[in-house]
Amino acid sequence: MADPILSVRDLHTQFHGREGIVRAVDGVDFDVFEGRTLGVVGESGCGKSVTARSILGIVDRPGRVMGGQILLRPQGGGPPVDLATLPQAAMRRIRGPEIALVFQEPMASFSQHYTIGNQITEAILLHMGLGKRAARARAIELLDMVGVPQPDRRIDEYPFQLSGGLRQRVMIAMALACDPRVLIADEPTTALDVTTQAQILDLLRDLQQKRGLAIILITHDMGVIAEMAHDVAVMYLGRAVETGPVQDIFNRPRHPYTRALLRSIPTVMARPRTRLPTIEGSIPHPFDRPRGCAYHPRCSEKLGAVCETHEPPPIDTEHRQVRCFLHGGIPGAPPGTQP
Amino acid sequence: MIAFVVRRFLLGLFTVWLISVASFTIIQLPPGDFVDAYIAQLAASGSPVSATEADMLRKLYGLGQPMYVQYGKWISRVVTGDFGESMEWRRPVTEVIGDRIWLTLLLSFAALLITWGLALPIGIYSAVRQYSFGDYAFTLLGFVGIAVPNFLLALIIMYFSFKLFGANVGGLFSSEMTIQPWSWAKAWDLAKHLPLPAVILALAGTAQLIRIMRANLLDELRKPYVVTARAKGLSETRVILKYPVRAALNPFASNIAYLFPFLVSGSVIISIVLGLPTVGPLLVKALVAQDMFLAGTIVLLLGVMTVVGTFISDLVLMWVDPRIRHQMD
Amino acid sequence: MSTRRRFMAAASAMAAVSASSARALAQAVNNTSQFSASGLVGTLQGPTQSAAIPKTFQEAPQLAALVKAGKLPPVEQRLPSEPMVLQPLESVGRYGGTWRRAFIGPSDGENGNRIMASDKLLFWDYTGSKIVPCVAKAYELSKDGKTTTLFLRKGMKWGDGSPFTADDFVFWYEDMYLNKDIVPSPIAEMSAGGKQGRLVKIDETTVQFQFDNPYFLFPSMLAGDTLIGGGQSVRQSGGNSYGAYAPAHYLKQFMPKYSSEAAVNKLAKDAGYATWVRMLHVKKDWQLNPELPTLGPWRTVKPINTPTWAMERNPYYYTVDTAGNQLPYIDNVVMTLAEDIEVINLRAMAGEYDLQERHIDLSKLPVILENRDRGKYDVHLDLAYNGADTALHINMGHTADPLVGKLLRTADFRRALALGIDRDQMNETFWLGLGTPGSTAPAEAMPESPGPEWRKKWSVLDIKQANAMLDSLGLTKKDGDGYRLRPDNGQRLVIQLLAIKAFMDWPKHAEMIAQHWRKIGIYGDVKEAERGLAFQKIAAGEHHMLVWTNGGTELLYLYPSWALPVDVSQGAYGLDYAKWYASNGALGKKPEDPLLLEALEKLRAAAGMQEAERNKNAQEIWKIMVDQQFHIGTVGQSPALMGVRLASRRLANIPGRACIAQHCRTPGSSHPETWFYKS
Amino acid sequence: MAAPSDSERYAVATQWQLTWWRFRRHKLAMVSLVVVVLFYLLAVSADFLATSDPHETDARTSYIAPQPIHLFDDGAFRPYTYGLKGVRDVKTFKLIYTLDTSRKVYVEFFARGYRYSFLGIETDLHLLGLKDAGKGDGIHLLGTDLLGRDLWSRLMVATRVSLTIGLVGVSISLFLGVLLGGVSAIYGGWVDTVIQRGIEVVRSMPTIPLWLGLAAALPNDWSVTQIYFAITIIISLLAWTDLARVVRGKFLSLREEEFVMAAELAGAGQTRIIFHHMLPSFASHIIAAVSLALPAMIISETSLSFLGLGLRPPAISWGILLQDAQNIQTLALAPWLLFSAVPVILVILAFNFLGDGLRDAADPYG
Repeated sequence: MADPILSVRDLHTQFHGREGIVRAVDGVDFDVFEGRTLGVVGESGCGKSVTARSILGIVDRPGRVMGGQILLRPQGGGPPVDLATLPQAAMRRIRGPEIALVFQEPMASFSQHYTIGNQITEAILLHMGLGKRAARARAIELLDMVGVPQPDRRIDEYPFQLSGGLRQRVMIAMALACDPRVLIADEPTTALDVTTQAQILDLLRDLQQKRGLAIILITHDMGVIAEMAHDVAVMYLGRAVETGPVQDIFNRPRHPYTRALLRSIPTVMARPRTRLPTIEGSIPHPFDRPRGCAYHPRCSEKLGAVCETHEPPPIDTEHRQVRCFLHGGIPGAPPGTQP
Repeated sequence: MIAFVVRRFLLGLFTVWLISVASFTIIQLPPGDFVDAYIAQLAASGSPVSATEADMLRKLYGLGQPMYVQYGKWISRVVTGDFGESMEWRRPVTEVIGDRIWLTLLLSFAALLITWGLALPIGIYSAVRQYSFGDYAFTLLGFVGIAVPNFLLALIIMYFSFKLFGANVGGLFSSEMTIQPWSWAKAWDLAKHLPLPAVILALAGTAQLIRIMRANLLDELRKPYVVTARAKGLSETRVILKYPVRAALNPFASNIAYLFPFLVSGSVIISIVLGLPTVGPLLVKALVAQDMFLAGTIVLLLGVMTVVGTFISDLVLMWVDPRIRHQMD
Repeated sequence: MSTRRRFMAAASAMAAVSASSARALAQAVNNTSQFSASGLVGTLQGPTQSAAIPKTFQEAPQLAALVKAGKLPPVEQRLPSEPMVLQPLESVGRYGGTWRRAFIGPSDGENGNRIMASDKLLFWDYTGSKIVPCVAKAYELSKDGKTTTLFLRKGMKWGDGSPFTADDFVFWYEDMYLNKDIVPSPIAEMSAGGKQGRLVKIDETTVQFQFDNPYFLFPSMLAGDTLIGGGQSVRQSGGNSYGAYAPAHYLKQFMPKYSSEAAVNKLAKDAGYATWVRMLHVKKDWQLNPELPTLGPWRTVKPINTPTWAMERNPYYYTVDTAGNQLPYIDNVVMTLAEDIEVINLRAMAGEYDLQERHIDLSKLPVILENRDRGKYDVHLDLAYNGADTALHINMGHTADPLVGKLLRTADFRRALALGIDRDQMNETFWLGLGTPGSTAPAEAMPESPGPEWRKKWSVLDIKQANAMLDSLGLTKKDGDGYRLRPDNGQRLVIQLLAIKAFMDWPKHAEMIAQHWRKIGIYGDVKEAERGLAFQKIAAGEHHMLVWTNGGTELLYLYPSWALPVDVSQGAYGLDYAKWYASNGALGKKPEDPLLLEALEKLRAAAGMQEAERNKNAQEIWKIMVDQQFHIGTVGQSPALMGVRLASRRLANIPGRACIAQHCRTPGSSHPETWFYKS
Repeated sequence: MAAPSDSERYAVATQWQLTWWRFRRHKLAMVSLVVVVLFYLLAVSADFLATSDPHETDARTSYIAPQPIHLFDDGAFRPYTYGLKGVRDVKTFKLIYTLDTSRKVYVEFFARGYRYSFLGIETDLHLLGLKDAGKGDGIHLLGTDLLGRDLWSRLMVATRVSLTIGLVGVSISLFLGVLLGGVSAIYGGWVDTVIQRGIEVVRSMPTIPLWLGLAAALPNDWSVTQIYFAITIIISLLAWTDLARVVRGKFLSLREEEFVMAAELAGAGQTRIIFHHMLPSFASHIIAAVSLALPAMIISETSLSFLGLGLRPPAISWGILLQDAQNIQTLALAPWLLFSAVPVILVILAFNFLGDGLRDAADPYG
């Protein structure tokens, strides 16, 4: 398979608050490929969104990317650029044209004080060096593309005048304004009702086919993953505990947490935003993350002492990676031995 | 949108009406009807009033009839611009007030502009640079601004200017100019005298607005649309000025609606301390001398001024917040 | 006989007056009060009248221009054939300049009236002790004292150029004074022995006041600041209609007699006045009506009820200097409205006024002196002759509260209150320790002074005696705070001190007095009120006592208002008593207090006495008043009222010390029209 | 990804504990709290702290500059001041005071002074006094005014008056605020609309002219106390709107809260719900609002009295003290009288910080 457009290596993002340090992202690795969708899944507060923001270098204070690499393969080939170390000015040229973001809660993600046209063209004017009129034309075109009816009229309306579904479409149009190569969709559908969800997902898939977009789809909804993703990264407490192609993950989940998640795929009729109830216990507080394997207090297949004392190292097999002593890595034991 | 304006306007009218009632009450407050007072005053100054004359005056003002009738007579004369005669000045009230009302308005408005001019940038600064030295400095300054009542500030400034220049800071014109009719020279003279009192007047309001602006902006900065904007690759300044600041403006604007009455009130007091030729000193003198038509009229005019100010700032608010503008679409 | 000789006659008739009181005043000046040490009290001086009429006359440049333009008759025709000739204090001056001055609002009319004082029929010289001609070039008092004849200046003109003649007197007397709509009740000044006199025209330039009884006092009355002698500016402004003459040719149009009641009322309606009387009150008021013809050195161009009260020279003013220059030297007087005393004093210290003696606050003197060079002004202190700048005028006619009324009518109660005041402390605090503490009696130097021993009578702090007297009045019970209780209802006895913040900060003075009275168990309740309201209260007789000056009483007969209940426009001692006196018993209420009655009778009798006898009589009255404490004196003979004079160093002919007294019309008797700007 | 502030400890804490814990984090607010408490203590013990009768006038002590107290007399702690001699300079007319260093006047603690009643007890005990003081001697920590009254002592009494006016006034507008705000929230509909418009109307009136108008109409033969209460009422008449808004807002938000619904389901009467469930739960907000309203009150009283339309002498309040300072001779000869401004500023600052602290503590996200 071709080189990834974007590969994240051992990413660390931390928040230094009055109460102490929160390791929101604590050593995440994954690759994103052209024309493919990477699904990042996990319970809320596991660091999904922070990962996304880290990639774009827009983590709010007091958060900072503390370590790791975010390697972006430039358009014309050549050695990959590490976004983690890129200066702000250069980073601004990445946001929009290279990597774009689609957000949850489209209502909140728009300013209510400007027309959607204004908010879309802004990026175009900034990055694509088009004139006002041309930019407007393109904006209308985009709106049309994402399936906004009467785009030439809608363009002068304000976000609060649109329905939720339309808003999300406009959001996507805005993200695509400068032909990004990577689109990060952070819970793009959680705020929407089921039917609209479906429409938006179709739209994304459709766009991906048309433009060979690489999509990072962040969600807590295994259903959405199943529908959309080619590859999956399962995150728990700031770590990717398991990564791999979607079928493998679904058919042969290796990490107990993944299994737990799969057991809890909500039915299509389920209300959005429902927590994943069937995993016993709740996510521990970020300050006191458990020693050893962070998941052990909730783990149904715990091996015993080792899980509580040692952190399981990444174990690679074929295209997959998992962090769990069930699959080896127990200190002292010969590699590869199955208990 | 139209509906919004209309509703505001009607509310304004209602307020004006209430204020007119308040003013009328104030006129009625002193014991005995004011013709008695009028007669007593003239008697005291050695000019007696004959019974027939007193009756004429009573009829003229509908005294002895029920209050609402008197109010009716009064208000109907007021709307025709006849506010009655000032006992002390022996002239129509309107003439006595003359320029003063405009000077009051001017002073308050100047203060309003200063308040905006200062509060906006400072508020943004201390929100964006939260907990920075500058932030703390301005916050402290703001609190002092709130804590020092403006008449006190005026007093202190008067003291220092006396110590330093030995001259009076009072007045809005230099003594030669007071006599002159309006001219560019006089306007310029006024422009030179205006800033000091205006700043004194503005300080308290500024302090409050800075706090409001800061708080609002801090909220707005946390909103997702800021992230969206950043994700577009806009420069930080652009992001902040275009989005959160714009959003923070509207509570700001709506607050101004209450700032204006506050300033008008303030102008009354500092005018008295600094001896400015606004309606302030006139009002206090009139009240002390129970020159009730004058006093009532001033209260009424100030009230109306504030209502108009409030109405205007409502329109401003509407302009900055499209949601209100499109409410009715 | 020629006018000239007649004037001599008149003067000789005056000899008695001048001689004694001039001597007296000389002493007053030499009497080195503690103020003198400061070197700010100069010698009494001012312009004098000269009998020699210059051959030629000159006028101000701008008037000369008007004459050239044919808009104004030449100066010779504007002046009377015998103008008043003033010998300026230092030198003949130069024309030009604007006199910048402050006033505090429409209630401050006196501020201008006093500058216009030379529209009085007779006046006083700069010493305030010698009657001199003014509008009238001479007068003659008949041997029997029953008639006083005034000789007017031939060819004298009103400010609008129309002739000023005996008819203007007749007009005032018949159409104004005798018109009940305008002057409802006759005035005491016009009556002798309780009978009203008459004003009669002899010829164009001669008028005669005729009385049925001797009225030797009448010339002094004409010269004094009295309802009859005050002059047009003061007596026909502020709604008054007194004085002795009025511009007939101008005022006739507003009087029913010359058209019809309906006509003038219509006129009034159209002009926005309730009645024709209201309109007349405004039209004849020089402060309000720039059109009104007047006689004084200046005339109003912007009325008093505007932020600036402005005046310009009167081209027909009847006075010249010894070189024949028509006065005044100064072109304009501009008074700017100042919101309050503080502002006035600040501006004065900043040198924004050229001459200001009114509203200057004695307690600021140290600061005023510090700023002399900065403001480029000199400071003169003019000492007054009256006994008390701050006096408690007791309302002996009080009835609203029977018990309080009874006490106020009890001599020992008044005396006790007087003994309970620490005058030295007041003097130290409010007069910078430089006033003269004591009773209300005039300066010892004054011809009417009862003598030095009366300064201290009942007027030194003596708490023991005061308490004893109050106890003996049965006010023995006291409450927890040591205040005496009313015998009738056991409540705390409260004596109200009505105080006005006018020339001095009287409310503060009252506050201090109230504090002193704590020691004699009297609760003094200070009631501050604005002037107009206070005088309404007084007119209604609600007050217990009023805190006010007794200025003017140094010449008792000319201004008894602040000594005895005689003034119907102001009932400080009981309005009913005043009505009774003024109406010669027809109206009002006869005082019960025999001594008050005696004092009033003596006052009335004075009209028929010759001067020497009159002064003796006055001394008797003072003895009664001080012994009875009708008014309680505190501190006086100070510059506190209009006596702190700030004069720009650019001004010339400014006296080192001026007479400040009601009858001197300060600064009137120093004739401001002779002041001028050096450059 | 803000750090959540509800750990186990918080989870079990009551509303009040929570508020208190959050409040303690505000250093400034804590300091302010102390300041305010101190000031009120001071107000209570005003007479005790006064060094001389605040009404006693004495010409010999007119315009004395603040006098230091020397603590140590040749080594030993024995506070004393020097006697003063005042002489009027005949040239400048200034009253010049010279220290009479030959004469030490010793300060004694718990000295006997003027009589006053403290909580009903008649006493003449004062913190500071002078041992065998001659006439005109006195402790003048802050100097004296024109009438020779001791500024420190007057300031003590003034503090009591002004602070209590603030309190009384606030309680009145609090009553109005809670009543109208509550009513408007509970009944909603047209009642709500009317009250809300009413509030807007009141807020868009220029308060000071109205105050002046009303205050000026108080008959001037009223006693000091009558005036005092009248003024308080006048001031609070226009000051209740903010409180009403706070209360209404809270009511509305609380109605949705589970525990209120629970109570309703449990069949509790409306009044019970309001007084047992709702009011307590936002009392902290009200307190915050009150402490923010107090300074406004105090400034109002001060302004009115300053203009001579509020309290009148012999009453003593901050406004009256400042009014005494509003003239040239004071500014030039006795600037220390301006010190009366300091407590005003302090108290207002303290109340503002306090209010802010409380508000943040009451709802950290509001």
